[in-house]
Amino acid sequence: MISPIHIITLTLGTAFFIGLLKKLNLNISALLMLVAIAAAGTISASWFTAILSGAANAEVFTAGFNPPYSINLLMGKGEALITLLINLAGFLGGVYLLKSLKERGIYTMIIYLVFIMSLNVIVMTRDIFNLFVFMEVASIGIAGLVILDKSSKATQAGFKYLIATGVIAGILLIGIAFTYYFAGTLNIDVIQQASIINFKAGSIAVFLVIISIILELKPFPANGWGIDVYEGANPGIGAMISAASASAMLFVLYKLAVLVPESFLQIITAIGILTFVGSNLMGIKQSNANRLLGYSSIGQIGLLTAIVGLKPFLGAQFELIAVSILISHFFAKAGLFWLSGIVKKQNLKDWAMLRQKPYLLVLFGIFIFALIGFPPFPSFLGKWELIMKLAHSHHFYILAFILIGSFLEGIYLFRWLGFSIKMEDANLPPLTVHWNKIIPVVLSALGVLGSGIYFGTITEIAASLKYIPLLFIALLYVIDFLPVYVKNTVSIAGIGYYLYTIYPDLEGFKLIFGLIFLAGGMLTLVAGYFKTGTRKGFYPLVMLMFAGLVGLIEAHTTFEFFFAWELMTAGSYFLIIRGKKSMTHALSYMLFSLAGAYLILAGFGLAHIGQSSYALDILASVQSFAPLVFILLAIGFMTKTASVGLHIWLPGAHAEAETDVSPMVSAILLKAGVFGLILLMLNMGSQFIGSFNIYYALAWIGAITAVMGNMMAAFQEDAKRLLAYSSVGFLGYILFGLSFMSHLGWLAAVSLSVVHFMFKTLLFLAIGGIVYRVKTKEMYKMGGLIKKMPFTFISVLMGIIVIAGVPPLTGFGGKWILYNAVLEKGWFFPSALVFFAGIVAFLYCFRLIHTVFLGQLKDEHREVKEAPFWLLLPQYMILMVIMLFSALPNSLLKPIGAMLAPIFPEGALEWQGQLAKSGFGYWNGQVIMYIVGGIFVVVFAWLWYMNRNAQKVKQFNIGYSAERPSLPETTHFAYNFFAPYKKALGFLVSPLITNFWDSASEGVHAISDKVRRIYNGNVQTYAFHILAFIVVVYLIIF
Amino acid sequence: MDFGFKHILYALLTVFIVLNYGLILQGIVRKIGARVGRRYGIRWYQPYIDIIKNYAKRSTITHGVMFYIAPVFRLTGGIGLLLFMPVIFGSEIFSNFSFAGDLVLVLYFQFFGVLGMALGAAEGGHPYSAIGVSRGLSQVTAFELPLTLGVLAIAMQYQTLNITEIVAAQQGGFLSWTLFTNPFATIAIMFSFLGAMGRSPFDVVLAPQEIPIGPPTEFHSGLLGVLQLNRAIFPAAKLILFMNLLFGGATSWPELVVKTFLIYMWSVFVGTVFPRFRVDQSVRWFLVVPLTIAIIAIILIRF
Amino acid sequence: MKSLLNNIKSRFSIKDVTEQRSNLVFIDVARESAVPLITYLRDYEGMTHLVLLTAADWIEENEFQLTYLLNNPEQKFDIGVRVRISREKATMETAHHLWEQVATYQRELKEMFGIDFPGSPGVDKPFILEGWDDLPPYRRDFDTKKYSEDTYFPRPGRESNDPAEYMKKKMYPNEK
Amino acid sequence: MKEDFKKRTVITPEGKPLEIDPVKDYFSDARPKVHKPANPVIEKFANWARANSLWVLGFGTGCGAIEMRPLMTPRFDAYRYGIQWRPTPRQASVFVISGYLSVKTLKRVVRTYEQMQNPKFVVGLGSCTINGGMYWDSYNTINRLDHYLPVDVYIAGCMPRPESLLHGFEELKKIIKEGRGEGANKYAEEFDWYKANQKKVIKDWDMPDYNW
Amino acid sequence: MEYISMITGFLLVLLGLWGVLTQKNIIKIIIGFSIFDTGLHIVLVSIAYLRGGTAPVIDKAVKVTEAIEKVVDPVPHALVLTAIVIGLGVTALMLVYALKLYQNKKTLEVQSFNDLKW
Repeated sequence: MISPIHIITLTLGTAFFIGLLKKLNLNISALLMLVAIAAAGTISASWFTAILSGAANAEVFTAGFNPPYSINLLMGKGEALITLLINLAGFLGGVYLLKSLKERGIYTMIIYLVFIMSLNVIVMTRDIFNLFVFMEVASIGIAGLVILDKSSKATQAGFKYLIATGVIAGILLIGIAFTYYFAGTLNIDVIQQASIINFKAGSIAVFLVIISIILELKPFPANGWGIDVYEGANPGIGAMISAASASAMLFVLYKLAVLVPESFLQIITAIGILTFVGSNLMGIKQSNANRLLGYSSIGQIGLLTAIVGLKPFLGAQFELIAVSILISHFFAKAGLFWLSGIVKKQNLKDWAMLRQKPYLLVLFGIFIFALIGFPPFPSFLGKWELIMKLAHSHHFYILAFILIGSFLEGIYLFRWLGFSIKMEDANLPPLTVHWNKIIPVVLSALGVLGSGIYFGTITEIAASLKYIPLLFIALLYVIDFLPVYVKNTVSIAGIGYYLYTIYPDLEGFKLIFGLIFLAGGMLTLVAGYFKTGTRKGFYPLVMLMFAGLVGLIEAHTTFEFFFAWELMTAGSYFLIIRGKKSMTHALSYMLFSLAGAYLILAGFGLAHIGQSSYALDILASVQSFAPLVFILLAIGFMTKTASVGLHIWLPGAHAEAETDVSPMVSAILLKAGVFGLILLMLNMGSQFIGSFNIYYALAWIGAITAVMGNMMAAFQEDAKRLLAYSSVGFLGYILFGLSFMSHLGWLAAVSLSVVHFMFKTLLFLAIGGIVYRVKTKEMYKMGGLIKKMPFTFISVLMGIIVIAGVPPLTGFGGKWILYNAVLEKGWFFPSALVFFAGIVAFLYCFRLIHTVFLGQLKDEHREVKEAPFWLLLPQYMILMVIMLFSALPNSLLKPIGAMLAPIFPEGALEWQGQLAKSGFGYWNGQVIMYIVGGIFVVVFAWLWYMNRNAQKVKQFNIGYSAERPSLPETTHFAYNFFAPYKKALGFLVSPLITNFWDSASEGVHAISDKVRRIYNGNVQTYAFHILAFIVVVYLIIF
Repeated sequence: MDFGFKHILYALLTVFIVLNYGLILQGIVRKIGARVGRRYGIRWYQPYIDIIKNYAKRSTITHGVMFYIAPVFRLTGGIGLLLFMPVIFGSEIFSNFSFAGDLVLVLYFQFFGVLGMALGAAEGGHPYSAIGVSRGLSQVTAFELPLTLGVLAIAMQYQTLNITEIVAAQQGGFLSWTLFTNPFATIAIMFSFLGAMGRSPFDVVLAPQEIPIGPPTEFHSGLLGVLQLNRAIFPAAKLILFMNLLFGGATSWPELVVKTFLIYMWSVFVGTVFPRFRVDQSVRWFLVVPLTIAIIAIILIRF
Repeated sequence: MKSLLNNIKSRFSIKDVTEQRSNLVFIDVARESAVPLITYLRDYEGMTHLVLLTAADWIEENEFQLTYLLNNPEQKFDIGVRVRISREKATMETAHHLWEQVATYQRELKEMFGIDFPGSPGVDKPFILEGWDDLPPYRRDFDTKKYSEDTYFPRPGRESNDPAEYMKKKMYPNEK
Repeated sequence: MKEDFKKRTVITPEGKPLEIDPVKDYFSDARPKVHKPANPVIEKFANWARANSLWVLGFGTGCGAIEMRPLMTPRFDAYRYGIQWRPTPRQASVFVISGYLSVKTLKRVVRTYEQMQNPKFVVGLGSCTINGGMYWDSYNTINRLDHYLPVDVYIAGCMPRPESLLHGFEELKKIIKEGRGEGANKYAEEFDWYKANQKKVIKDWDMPDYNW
Repeated sequence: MEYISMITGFLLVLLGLWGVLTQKNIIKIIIGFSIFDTGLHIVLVSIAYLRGGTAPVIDKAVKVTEAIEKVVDPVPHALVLTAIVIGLGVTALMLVYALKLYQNKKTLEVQSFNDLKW
């Protein structure tokens, strides 16, 4: 084993050596530099693996004396890891900067080497003065590297950096001096034993040391200089500061944290949280990529600072949490800075350039998702554990602030991602990529992925996760170049096989929802055959979403559930953003999902208090705050069911999605929320706040959602938007039914879920087929298409009869059960709203079919063809099932009823053949079908006989007040179809909720804008911030 | 319930009686309207002649399949509504197919014909049809809310959704009618009834002068004849429904005739006196006055 | 009224003034000054309302006479501006920029008299005679009786009487 | 021809140009059919019904329309004879040409008449429909309605009083009951003659020959 | 007496900070920083001060056993040397920056260099 000292000797020696080479050969020098850093990294790596496998820590005594008489270095697990990271960053950064280093000459390489070396020393040293020295060396190194970039901005930033670190170093020096004065030593371990914090002067000395380290970590608000340097410096340098330098300083803080009392740790936590929330808040308003990355970096470091402060509460999981979040930040931030250097454009909107090289986009997405903490990245695990531990130790405020901060970070990161995927890129210059710039990015992406999977395997709770679906997704990525029909077949086969394997394990709700998710998924995928070409990137995302959905079904623990939930969110986000004009909708979908996920996370955290297991049924025995847990989880799930107030993401997202994606995200994805609610309600049962039944509130929410969704649907001009709002409304019914907590209520809710899946798939595919043919979604621009698309018409007709709940089709069953449930339960007023919503549904049903299929065919649609076969096929498969369920209602309702019987033994329906009896009424779907069919056929036959010779006429042959129409457009009554209704009741759908969220968003942006004004760009202000920060913290502590 | 051939005969009998009753009722009501206007008015059997005339038309045109089967939907809706109800209480013959479903079925089956008709009318391609449908549906949503609440109140009162049982509970003197046992629900439902009958002041749907009779504007000949049959059966079926719910049902045909005639007179009188509402006015009116009364009814039942 | 006429006279060359009534004056002007005159009347003399624009066929003089009848709604009097144009070259400046409805009158005149108003919107669209292909019917050289007889299948046996003669004969058969 | 009925080119959703000929594409150009009366017994019954259910199209073609309004009033009350007004040609059976008929209106009248369903009846009201009346020498009003539409009853007068109208309707009833109300079939049989007459006066014929 | 140097040092530190925070000219700011640095060094040295102490050389005058009471602490002296060197380096780099800044904008007013903000 090579001594850790050689990390220093190698790098320093090389630095001197290439200095000797002078300008002989830049290539050789550069090679030597990289080799030296690589060698240093190898040493760290070898120590890391050795210590992990049980070797002892290594100590190096530099002058042959034991400490405190000489400087000593320690190579422990942490040191090994951090130096490994630093050297890795150094190496990759070196590769990345290769060209500019060579341009700037040999001295730059020397500075670079010394910088890397100093960071290594900072990590390893146990001597605080030595620490000071190398911190200064690192500062000088950074300033030296920054100034080599000749731009004015870089110079300014470097100057600010120099002044600020100079002042901080001064403070540190005072602290070190007095620490030495009181403790008589400079060795950390000995100082710790000297316990100088027991008297005030000593603790002030330690305070000065620690606060300086914290200041080096750029705490909010004394961090303007840091942000400026991120913005001004070459992104390659920015990457080094953000990844390597910050990791080192963080480790220093961790190292020195042993010196301080617990009260001071709390302050550290507070500072960290403040930084996390504050800088993420300010990031929202940023439009400059590097500066944004700066805010994000500082935020992440703030979170890690807080984690260091929270160490006593995190127990054994501390390492996992800290390291996983650090590693995610390290790779992601370095990768993003490097990407920024490749893009060379500072405006976030210009990142649409990335689309020119799709793999860059993939890398970008990986980094963003790693930063936010999506699975399978390490930070996901870290965040989960962190929240669980925080909840366990009753740090609720911190928990809340961390989630808020993460959410704020999500806002700007996902907006940025959206820009890069969807922003107009017409006027952007072509993107050129050099091999040396791309390799580090690719490696860091692999690093973050690999470390995520590694963490997954070493962690106990994550061990049960199934990675087979993820492997399947990876396979799909590999075969992404193949044509659609191959991949489609593979996907369907994959889902089918998976369903086959898990089918025996499914029962009850899991069976029903499993079938909706998987069988439904296969069905909607069938429609995918109509696409031609390769449809790049589509199938892995679809499978990601389905993997998430099936994960929900299979989850046994809260962790597995959350993991699956996040997978599903990620997959569906990308599916949604693939649509046209979907940038803002995808963002709002993501933000609502993120907020929902965080609420779920918090809910699981609270539920976990006082329980050792993570199994899902701990929800049944929540020890404390049960109503709060319930509310958090319910709201979290309701973001997916798009209940009123949380629905604004849905219409746009569903309407703009691709033809066969709409049914997936509308008919299938929303059911994930329903499934979550069912799990929640099953486990937690009735919940009361005081004597108020939360379920009553849910019933009202469901009812209002239903009315509002349906009414909004009636006023839409866009067919897919109409369907999307109709989903909102229908999910309202389902929530309403669930809130009853009775047999009939749940029977209605579950059967409506199934029915909603069927007709919504049907309608979205049908409308999608039309949109595919006529290339518009505005209904008033269509009309008269029944003659051109009769098959589509039939499926839409059946679909709307089901929605409207008109007998004899199966939609009526749900209505009937709901009536009986209401009578049993007695919640009349919300029920009245629900029934009102049911009638309002007629409005949009009719509008949908009239304005699209009936009325006047437009000039340009005279030669439109029927929708593609592959879109019709799944529709007709569903139609057959609908007819079956309509004629034999007990084939659907009886199994559900049997499944509900153990849960709600009271009030079940009584079946006699196809006759259902409740306590109030009875209903025989089969007989109704026969009778209605019989009468219909008789009347029809008679009319047919009477008028068998009817003359077929064309569309303008109408009695038109002795005139005749000339244009289909002016004859088709379709635009603003329910104008009088809008006049009467339009105020009900005034966009209050949208306005609320808009103004909330504007408010956050305004605050963000206000807060960031403290960074006025003047170095003296920054210096003042630093001093004021010290004073304020001092006053708080002492 | 065994379903035999005789049920079909019984059903035909019911339809026949109600059809004739509906036609005569129509004639008489128009006659009354004329007498109010000091005219002699049509002959009471004029509706028969009109129907025969329409069937006797020799030519027909069609705008497409939906246009053609819309009247079928409409008539099926009317006949179905009638047959899903017990017409005469206690009579096996005239209970028809009420074993197939309860009050909820009847309430929702009303829309079967409405929706089918709307579709067919829309396929005619006439803008006035679509305007009429837009108005009609808007109005339906409005009066359906007090109606639903009133029906819920009644179902709660009698603890059943079975129409036969509801009627049974009202037997034994007129004081046990819902009219007296649950006056608020009755008032709310009777207001909704005005909307359901589509007479003035809620007849803007068919406004003959501005949108030539609205949805059916393109229908003619036999197609119109079918619609006219339905115009006889459907109001009669609705009258029977409201009679069953609110006025103790009927144990014999004469009783049915008297009761339904009087119920119909309610909408006739209101219609003769009040001018037409615009759609937004009627929507607001339904959601203010009858709805308030229906809410009172529910509160009284609940507490 | 007097001062108004004086004002006009001082500004425009006027052929003749006919005072029909105390509140109705006709002014004959040359073709060139007709539109400027009505513009002046509208903008400076409060004749804001165009009552009508009509034409008469003076076939003997081979001229059309156009009359712009203007009204002053404040002081309640009318002025008719009369202008003669040649029958052969029957064109006149359009006045639709003054009142939009003039275009309709001009459309009618185009159809009925064949007087063209270049630049008037829709002046060539059929006004009431859809697809007319004969002489403009209001021209006096158009023989409407002959046209009707040729076109509209006159019912044979129709007798035409002078009403006065007929009634006299019928009521007082004995008188001469 | 109105601008809207000229041929126009639109772009289909696929981006191909598509030529639309509105008159051809949007209007059926089938010829009318002759519907022979059915079995005499049934026809007698049907004629009785037709005679007693005269649905008059509410379309005031000329000044005579003003004389029809009193028929709805209590004084004359035509309803008692089974005469009712109907707002759409699809459902009406009697077309009253009330007075003079200008060429422009004739075009609309022809179209409306053709939109009515067989059997249908035409009543010419006032002298103008008979021989042109006081407009006999007008360049723009037709003189004999029966050259353009098959007329069942003429009611002379300028204007005829409502009583004469009622009398005219009674005559029409008689004609229908006797089975002579076959104007629609006559129109179909002599379609070419009628069309030639119509086209002679309607100069810009921009519609199909039969307006379904 | 032993505190005089320390107080002087702190005064210099404050003076230096005042300079850094208030001066508008970059050169003056750098001078302020130098004063600040110097103050720090004086403080550092003053820590080692021992009344009546002697140089930390163990010879005849100071026996090993009495060294603790007699000699001043040598470590801060060593530290201050390092600190001075580093301070020099930092100051030199600052001056380089000042030069570059001047080349960029032909001014040394610190307010003109706030292109990066918010």
